[in-house]
Amino acid sequence: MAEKNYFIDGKIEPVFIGEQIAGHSKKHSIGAHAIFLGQVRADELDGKKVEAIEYSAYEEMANKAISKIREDAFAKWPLTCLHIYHSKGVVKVGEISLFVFVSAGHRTESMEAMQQIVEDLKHNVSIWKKEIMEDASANWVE
Amino acid sequence: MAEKNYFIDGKIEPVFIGEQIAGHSKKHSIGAHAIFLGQVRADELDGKKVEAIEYSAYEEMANKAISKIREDAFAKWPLTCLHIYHSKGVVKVGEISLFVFVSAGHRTESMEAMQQIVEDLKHNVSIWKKEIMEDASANWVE
Amino acid sequence: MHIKILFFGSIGALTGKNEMVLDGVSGTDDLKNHLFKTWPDLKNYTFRFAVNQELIEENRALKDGDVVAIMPPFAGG
Amino acid sequence: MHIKILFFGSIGALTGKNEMVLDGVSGTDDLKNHLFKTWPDLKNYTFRFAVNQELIEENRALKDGDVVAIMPPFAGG
Repeated sequence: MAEKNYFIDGKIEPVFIGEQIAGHSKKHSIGAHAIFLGQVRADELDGKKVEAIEYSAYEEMANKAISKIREDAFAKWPLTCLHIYHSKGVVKVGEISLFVFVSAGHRTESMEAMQQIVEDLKHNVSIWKKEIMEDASANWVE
Repeated sequence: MAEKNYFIDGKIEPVFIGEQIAGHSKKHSIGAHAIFLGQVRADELDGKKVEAIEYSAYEEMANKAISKIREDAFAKWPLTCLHIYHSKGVVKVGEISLFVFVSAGHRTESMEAMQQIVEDLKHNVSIWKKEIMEDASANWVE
Repeated sequence: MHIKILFFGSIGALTGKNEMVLDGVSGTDDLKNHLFKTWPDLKNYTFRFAVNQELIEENRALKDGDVVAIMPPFAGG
Repeated sequence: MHIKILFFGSIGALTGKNEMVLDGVSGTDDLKNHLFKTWPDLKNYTFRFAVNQELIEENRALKDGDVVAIMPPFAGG
């Protein structure tokens, strides 16, 4: 059975996010969207700035874990839709690497679910990130 | 002193939301965006469906209240940016009437701030809404 | 003495007007009685007063040029 | 008996490979000792095993065809 794929090669485009939002205008039971976006931050380390993050994953296991996170969220909150996209490969500073899009009838459940989902994505999914510094050296984030 | 205006005539366009996100790619201290969107829901009342909501406001007072909500949020959380847009006039079912856009270095503060801001916007701002039903009758939401 | 009265939301729909100017109301309690006399149905509405854009809880004396808003519960979002 | 070993994140950088096949490891404790012998620096790393994509906490016996992933702490987002 083919597992659903939540990974996008490289950055997630703001235009894509706008299109995803527009795509939900036909769902008339939705009253609230909660969206979380992870953006690559120019942290400083030993006087050097981060220029990009390279994401790698155990993709098959990660996709299963994300499907589980979705199932758990639908079981816990009355959600209408839940879409998750995560970058793999190189994403530069200022670009977006994570897009969590929760839609529900009402605001409370959309925001509560989003917080839980973002925490779960951070801790329970087999993804790793390597900061690529301005001098091309690398730093694994753990 | 001219108060900042947070109102947009009619619906908030998904393309505008995408543009606002893209506009933050130059801010390299941002690691997290939390976005809340209110979408007009086709609630049913006495067997009739909502077709649109007409928003009205005591605009001068509402703009001051929203500025206060922004100041309070910046005082409470280390936010990078905070943008709020609210519709006035008629917004149809499936269209977006509220756009709250919180950006911060880290995820926790962006999401905590967003929840508080959305609650404050619901309760502390002089905005009213009238549901326009499919038979053109009206229902004030209170 | 001129007091400007603003009506919002469902109350604007009840009174059929967005604003009016009143003379000779000494405070917000006095104004409330005046409004109840003109629109008896207003007694069935939940509302608050804002005087010069400040929400008030108790009676507030009014002076020339004050702006009083009659506001049903807020419903933003 | 063939066990497929997958290396991820910083551990892939340490071993210089993404995967390898091992013979004759009876379980994950045995595998750990084998890996420590080959890459002594691995002792300084925090990692967990997943056997056939299931995270394990204690020693797990391995059989032909099993896939074992050596995984540093996750860092999604």
